[in-house]
Amino acid sequence: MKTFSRIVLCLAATLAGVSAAPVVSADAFVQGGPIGSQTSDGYNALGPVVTQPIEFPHNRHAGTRANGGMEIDCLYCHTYARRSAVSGIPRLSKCIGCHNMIESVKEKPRIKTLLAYWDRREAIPWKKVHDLPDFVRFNHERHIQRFIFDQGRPSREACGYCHGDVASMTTARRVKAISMGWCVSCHEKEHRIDAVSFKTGHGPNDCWQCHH
Amino acid sequence: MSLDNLISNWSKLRVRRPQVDQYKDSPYKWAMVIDLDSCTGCNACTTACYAENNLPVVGKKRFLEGQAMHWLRIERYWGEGEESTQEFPEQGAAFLPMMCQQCESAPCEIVCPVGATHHTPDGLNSQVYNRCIGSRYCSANCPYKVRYFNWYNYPESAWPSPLELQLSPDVTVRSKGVMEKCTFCVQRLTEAKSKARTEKRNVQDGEVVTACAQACPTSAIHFGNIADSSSTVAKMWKAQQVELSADKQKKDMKHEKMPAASEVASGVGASVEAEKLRGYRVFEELRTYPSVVYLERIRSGEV
Amino acid sequence: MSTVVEELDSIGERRFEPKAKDINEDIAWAKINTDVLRSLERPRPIFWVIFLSAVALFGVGVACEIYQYKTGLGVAELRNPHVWGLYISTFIFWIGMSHSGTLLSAILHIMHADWRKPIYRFAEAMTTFSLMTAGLFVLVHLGRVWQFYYVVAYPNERWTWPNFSSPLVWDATAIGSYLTTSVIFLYFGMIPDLAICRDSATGFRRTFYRLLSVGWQGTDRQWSNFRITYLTIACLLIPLAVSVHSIVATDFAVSQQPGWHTTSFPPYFVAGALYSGCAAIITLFIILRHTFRFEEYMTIPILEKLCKLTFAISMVWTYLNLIEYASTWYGTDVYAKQALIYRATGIYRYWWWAMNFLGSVVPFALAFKALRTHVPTMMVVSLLLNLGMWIERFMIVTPTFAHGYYPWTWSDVWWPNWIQIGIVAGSFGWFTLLFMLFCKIFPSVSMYEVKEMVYHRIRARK
Amino acid sequence: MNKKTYLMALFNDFDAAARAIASLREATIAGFAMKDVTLKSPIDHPECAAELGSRPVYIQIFSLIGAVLGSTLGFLGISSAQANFLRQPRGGFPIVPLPPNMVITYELFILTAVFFTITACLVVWKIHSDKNSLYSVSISVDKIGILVKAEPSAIDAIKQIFNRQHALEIMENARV
Amino acid sequence: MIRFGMTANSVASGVNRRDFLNLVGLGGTASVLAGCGNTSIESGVELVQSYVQPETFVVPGVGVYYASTCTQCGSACGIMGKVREGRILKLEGNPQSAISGGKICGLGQAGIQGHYSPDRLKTPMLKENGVLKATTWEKAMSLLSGTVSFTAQGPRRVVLTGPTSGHLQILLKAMPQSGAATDHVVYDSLSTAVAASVNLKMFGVEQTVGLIDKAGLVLSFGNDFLGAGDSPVAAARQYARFRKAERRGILIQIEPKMTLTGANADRWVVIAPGTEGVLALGLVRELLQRKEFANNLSPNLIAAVEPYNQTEVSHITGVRGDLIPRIAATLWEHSPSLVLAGRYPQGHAHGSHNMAAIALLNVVLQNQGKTLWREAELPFPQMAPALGNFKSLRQLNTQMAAGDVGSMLIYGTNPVYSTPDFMRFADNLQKVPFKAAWVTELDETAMHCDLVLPLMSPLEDFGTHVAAAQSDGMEISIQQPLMEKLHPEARSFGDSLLELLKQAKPESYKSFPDYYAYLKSAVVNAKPAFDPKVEDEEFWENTLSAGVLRRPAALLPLPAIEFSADLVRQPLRESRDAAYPFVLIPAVRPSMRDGKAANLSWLQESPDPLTTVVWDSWAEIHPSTAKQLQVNEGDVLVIKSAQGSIRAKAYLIPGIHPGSVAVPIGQGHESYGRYATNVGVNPFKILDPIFDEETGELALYATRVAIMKTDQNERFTKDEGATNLQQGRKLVATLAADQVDLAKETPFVIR
Repeated sequence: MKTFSRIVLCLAATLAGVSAAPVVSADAFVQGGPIGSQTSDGYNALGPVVTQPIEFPHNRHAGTRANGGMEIDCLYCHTYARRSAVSGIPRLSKCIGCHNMIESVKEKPRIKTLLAYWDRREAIPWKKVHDLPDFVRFNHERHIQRFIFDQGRPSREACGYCHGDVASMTTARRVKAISMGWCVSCHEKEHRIDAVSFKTGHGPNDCWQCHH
Repeated sequence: MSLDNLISNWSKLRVRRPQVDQYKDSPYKWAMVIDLDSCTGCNACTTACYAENNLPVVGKKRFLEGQAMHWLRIERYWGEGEESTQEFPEQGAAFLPMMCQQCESAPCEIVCPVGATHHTPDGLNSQVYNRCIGSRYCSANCPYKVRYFNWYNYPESAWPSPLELQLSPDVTVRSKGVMEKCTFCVQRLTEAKSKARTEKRNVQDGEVVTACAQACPTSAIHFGNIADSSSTVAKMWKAQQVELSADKQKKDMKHEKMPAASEVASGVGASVEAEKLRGYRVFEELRTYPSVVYLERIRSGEV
Repeated sequence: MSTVVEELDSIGERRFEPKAKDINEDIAWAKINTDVLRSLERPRPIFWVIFLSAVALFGVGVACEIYQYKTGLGVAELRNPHVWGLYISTFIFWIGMSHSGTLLSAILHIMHADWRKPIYRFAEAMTTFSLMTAGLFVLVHLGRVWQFYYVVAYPNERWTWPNFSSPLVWDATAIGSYLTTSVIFLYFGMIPDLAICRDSATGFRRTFYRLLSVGWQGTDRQWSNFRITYLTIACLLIPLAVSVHSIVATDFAVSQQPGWHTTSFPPYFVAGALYSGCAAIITLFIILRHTFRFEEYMTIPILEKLCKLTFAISMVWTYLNLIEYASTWYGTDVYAKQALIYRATGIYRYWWWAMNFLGSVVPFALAFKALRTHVPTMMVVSLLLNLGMWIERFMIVTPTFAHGYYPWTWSDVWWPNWIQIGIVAGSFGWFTLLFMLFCKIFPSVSMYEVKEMVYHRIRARK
Repeated sequence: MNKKTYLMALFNDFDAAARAIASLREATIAGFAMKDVTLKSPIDHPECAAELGSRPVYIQIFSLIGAVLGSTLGFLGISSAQANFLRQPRGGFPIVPLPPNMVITYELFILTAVFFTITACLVVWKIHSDKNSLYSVSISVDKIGILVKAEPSAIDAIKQIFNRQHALEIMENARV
Repeated sequence: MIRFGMTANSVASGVNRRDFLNLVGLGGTASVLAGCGNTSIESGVELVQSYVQPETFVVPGVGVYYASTCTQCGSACGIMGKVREGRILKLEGNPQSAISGGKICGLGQAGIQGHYSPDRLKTPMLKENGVLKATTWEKAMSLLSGTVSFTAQGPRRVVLTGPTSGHLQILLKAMPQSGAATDHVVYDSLSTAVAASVNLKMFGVEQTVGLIDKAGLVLSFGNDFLGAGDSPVAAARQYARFRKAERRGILIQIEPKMTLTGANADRWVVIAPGTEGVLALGLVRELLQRKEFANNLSPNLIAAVEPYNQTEVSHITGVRGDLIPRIAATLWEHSPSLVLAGRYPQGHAHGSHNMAAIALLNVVLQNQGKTLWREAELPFPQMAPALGNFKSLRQLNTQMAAGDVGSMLIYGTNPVYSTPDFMRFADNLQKVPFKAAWVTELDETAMHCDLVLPLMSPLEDFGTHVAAAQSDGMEISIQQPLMEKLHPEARSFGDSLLELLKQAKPESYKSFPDYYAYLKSAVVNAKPAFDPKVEDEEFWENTLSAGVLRRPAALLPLPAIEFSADLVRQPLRESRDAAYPFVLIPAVRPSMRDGKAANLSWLQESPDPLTTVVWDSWAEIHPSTAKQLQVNEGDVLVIKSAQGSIRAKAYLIPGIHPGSVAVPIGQGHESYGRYATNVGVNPFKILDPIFDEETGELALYATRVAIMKTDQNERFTKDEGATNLQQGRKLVATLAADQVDLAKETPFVIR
């Protein structure tokens, strides 16, 4: 509906003889605002609860210290995101790397499950939470490069644009609309190209960027 | 999505294309040169295309019905005129690899009702499967007939398990009712561009090639970026005096002005004759401005 | 009233020589009502036989479509390069057919040709139903019909729009507008007759007609507003009708293919549309005249006038056809010329010659009074003309696919298969079905206008 | 107002009806005005209706408004939609092409004009409709009716005029 | 491009660190099939790609390239496999390989389909009551052990294989040596044994190397080096350089039926089948008349070629008389030239004589040391390829018929399909009490065996290969798995061989737990020949990473030959048999070869280059022949030889001798997976028992047939439309060579 209202606005402005008043570029340097407020159409749908093999407590690992979290950076575990189109799931040995050392929680049921997988050398069958249709190719690497490495934003914010505040959840749930218009709404915005300059650019608007 | 779009688009994008300096400021314009003298018609490229782009094998019955899905086909001609005159093909057969010509002014683009095929900033003629509704108008209007329609739901039949494990995850598997065509292996281009952007540079010449160019045993297919004047393909276009935005090549105009046979015989026209270049684009006169330059086949008449 | 009529009649006989009258002007108005309303009565068994046959035929089409929908368009033996097949040919045929109603109601209305009055109603119905049939073909031929709404321009969550440069989008708007306007025009012109139906009906039918007749009482204000509104819509409908078929022509003319890329296509298509529309009117005229015993309204003189009109249009069509051949033949576009030669000599040659014979030679039968007043002959001739016009559409679409620019894809073997034929046949069933329902629910002769016609003719004699 | 009575006379032909209306206009009857006379006829008869005096029709103004609105809004709407179509550079052709806009605007212009016309007509009918007015089914066959709305005091005079023109039948109905 | 070798501990050690080669998270593949239909965003339906402990270079969503070797034909091209999420997605050429140079042909591309074939054999099968039933490897191995005997007595125990090389060849050679078998028979239905024998006789080596790119003119007698040749990718790369040389090379092709190479010739000359030798001698005679030869001519030679004058040669071969001196003159002018001989001249009763005459032409043209060489020395001669032949199979067949063969182990060949009916090979095979076959898919031969064993696909297996013809140095191509085994029961042939050898000679082989260990130790032992400085493990890693072991080595000169008169023997003209007026040419298709690739759907759907026919067999005849027989395209013909008949649709093609009919080889399988079974016909079956007089090889192109037209007509499944001419459009334009200045056109990048 926002689209529609913009068209109406557009028409009204034209009819009234108003010159080109930029509707979007007013918030050229605002890239989403606080986490959870970035949807273009007021749609903040909470996706279904996905039952994972282990109910992974994101809040315990990545949550703020104030809430009892450890503030581990997203990219520490989801390390593939910076160099691959898919963010992937951390390999099991990464979990074990820490949890072998942490004696205090070894007897907890979730950790026991984890260690059992490791003993069997079996990959954990995690389920996809943000599963786009098969004709959509989202590239994590590009977004991470741009927002985290070029612009120096904290990963919790940058990842949160699309994934919501996962650090406050246990297992992740889909928060954003992730519809095409939602993607495009961000690509249409002018973003600063890096942390220091005032030059801006917007995301690609070519269909083949995402669909091929 | 706003009024400034409207205004800026009216002023900025209301331009006639192709124009001479269209890709002057853009980093990429992908193009090809296919040397028909090197092409042996061996079909390595077509098979590579099947492997790279998840093309379905349609089977005998559907092939018979003209429903083949080869994005790249090798055509074999026995002659140029309307009737075959020779008893035996003394100069062999003429092979032509024909795929989407990625026209700068593509007849398919204007007629698609939903904008599923459009021109990308890289000068490619895209086909967006999920937008396509299957009106097939693009195919009807394509002079080269290089667009292929999914007449059946091939994911159901073309890859009996475990053949489906071969499918490339970078290329959408097309279901029934959508049009598809050669993409210049856009998945490779996207990957190369992404890598280059991470490294804060442009894609270099030779860094990315299409699957057909990569496979071609005689290197008859050359692929590259003609926006980069130092690339091999740009040099080849230049050497052949083929210009992207011209519908008639200068050399051909020269050729038309060629001296009469008597003058050639007396040596007057020899210099003009020697300048004969091989580059041409198929159906240039239709003003589709293709991105594929073919180099004429050479045959020695000595024997 | 009768005295005046008798008096006028005697004058008329003296002043106008034996020329046959379009209609019996002395007919009692009450008889008009009874005669026409009789067609709405309980149908005869033969009605049900034909109706159920039509339903069955439609069912065949639906079955074929379901199969095609589930399996993919390949089952229709569509292929490269024959990507459109019969669907688009038949689509143009039905769109063309729809122009008859506009011609008879709107154009002749504006030109005060009052002989149109007894026959325009069913022609308008034909317009509406053939448009509804044509619309089906657009859907049938889409590869992903479940996504057809992508063609519609509406704000959506994808932030995408249709491609306004595509003639198919123009088609969508044009046909949508034409269908809406045609339905409105048909309905609006019927309101006084619906009031007549209301006045003579009982029970739920009365309620039905009462709702539809929107309080029509024949008051002077209603009549004057009605007259102006009807005229205005008629005026708007004519340019719309012209635009619709010329836009359908742009589907071809805007494309680049040899044989399609022709400047004369828009007028050629419009002429063809009027032509096939007229031919179809003659067919339905004869059928209705016979079925409902409308001999007093659908008279031979009116048929004659229709035939003359058809003949004139056929000559326009022939002319435009010849112009197209000539400009191709003498032009420099070798590809188009090859395509033309292919039409005349390739595998579709019999069809091409049949089209030219049926479209340009057969209509000369209409030029002879003895023939055009002979109803069975006219039935045969009109069916032949319709066939010719269907072949014309086939010959526009198919040979260009078979013999386009690219020799490698030239195909010499394509014929439509049973799925396509089934769906085309189903479309005829669908049209018949709708038309039969119409004839049983609505008066297929405009009662009030026949009354006006006889009234004014009598006055004219005065 | 609500004390007025409806009276309708049926005539066999338009000449009689026309004469009756002329007589009504010439007679000066208290509690009766010409604007309350309505002619009901099976066919359109402008000559007879002209006897009732000038009753202008405004439909075409609405048609014009519709046409103007349809073309301007249509054109602007399509242009803005095109301009906003993701700003895709479209090879060889401008993103806001004029000829297609003209074509589609043309269709919208007609469609909107038709909508406005018919809506206006139906609204006009609704405004002038009078639920309790007298009506006879024979009007839809071949009779001509003249409906008069008058003060009860004027009824007799009107009846006389009707009878003088050989009215076939006179119907009367008091307004509740 | 990331290129990696397999780490050492990946196979040997217990911790499976290469689990990225496993198919984990199959959700990804389920989704690729969903296509573009489903438009909704889903949660919790698919699985995420997830690993236990992958190599550090493994990143989900990023392809990793591994080097290996293509085994689709014998040319041992180096290939790279793109691996992602445990799946091998695509094969590409390995730029480090001197043979492929980073290029790959269609046949090679399709190798991946054999790996993923839906008809792969998954378990060992044992024949019970004439029906193959699933069994276990234990049972199978115990049965195989029965064939290992320690005495040389008793019936023969034969190992029958296709052409092999590398370490597998060493193991196979060891089989008779160790007593695990009595014979190792190498059979190749499309062998070049005639050429090898002639070369041996004339030059002292079996294999000569012709350098196309060094020649100014190539005169090829039916050598389809660009299509179904010995090493098509390497030849095509040479051909490209040959065409782009400073003085553009000229190709003249002389053959009875146009091959892909012929289709690319500057001048294609049609010749009566089997008369190539006559033409060669005619050319020799023309050349000898040049004054350059005036002093140093052997009178023997002059006398020997004297009868082959222009008129006579033209009469016999059907080649236009004026063409012969012109070809001879051009040959001389464009020296150095190269004369190549292919399958067509070999496949006759006098095939050896044909080949000798053609070789003589090379000698007269003094091409030795310029364009014609001997291969460089292979440092490990035991790895040299064993090229198959037909003669030894014929002997084996006689033994089988006599009941002399007690057991037979078959690998890499399908004789039941590729032997002519007159041999009754299938019947004779039934007389062998025990026969076992290692196959990936059940082919005709496997169906006749008692025990059928599931073989790993070449993309799952280790191996080494040495190409028969190498023109650029010497290289050993390394084959390594690109993917974890798709079917757990499948095993490597090397493992089975090793197991049998261990029983026969435990002390030699006991140190190798499996074929991989054997191979690795053998390769590492070869280290001194290549890179002696590095550590063993590193050498192994580097070898796997590169995919080839290369040793730059110069080609060796061929010895000068002494002319002898029997080199130029040519048979009298064959008398025409009125009952069988046509010569049958079983044409070898580049994509099908001997039929081994018929089960790959990409190749079935890849149009034949000249006819563009797919999924079918056909009979090519010349339009003039067709006119004479009143045959139209698509008419079903019965092609009848003295041995039997086949039916095929007529395809009218100008590129064939009017007295011949060509039917492609490769189709007509009775059992070979869903894509090959019941497609087309098998022309092998009706071949006449005609053999090369010198070598005893089957004469492939000597069978005479009659053609009968039937009433049936079927449409061709082909890509070609209603016309095969350009109809005046500029699609493929041709320029005369003297009008082009290629020097102006640089740059060309030819790898």
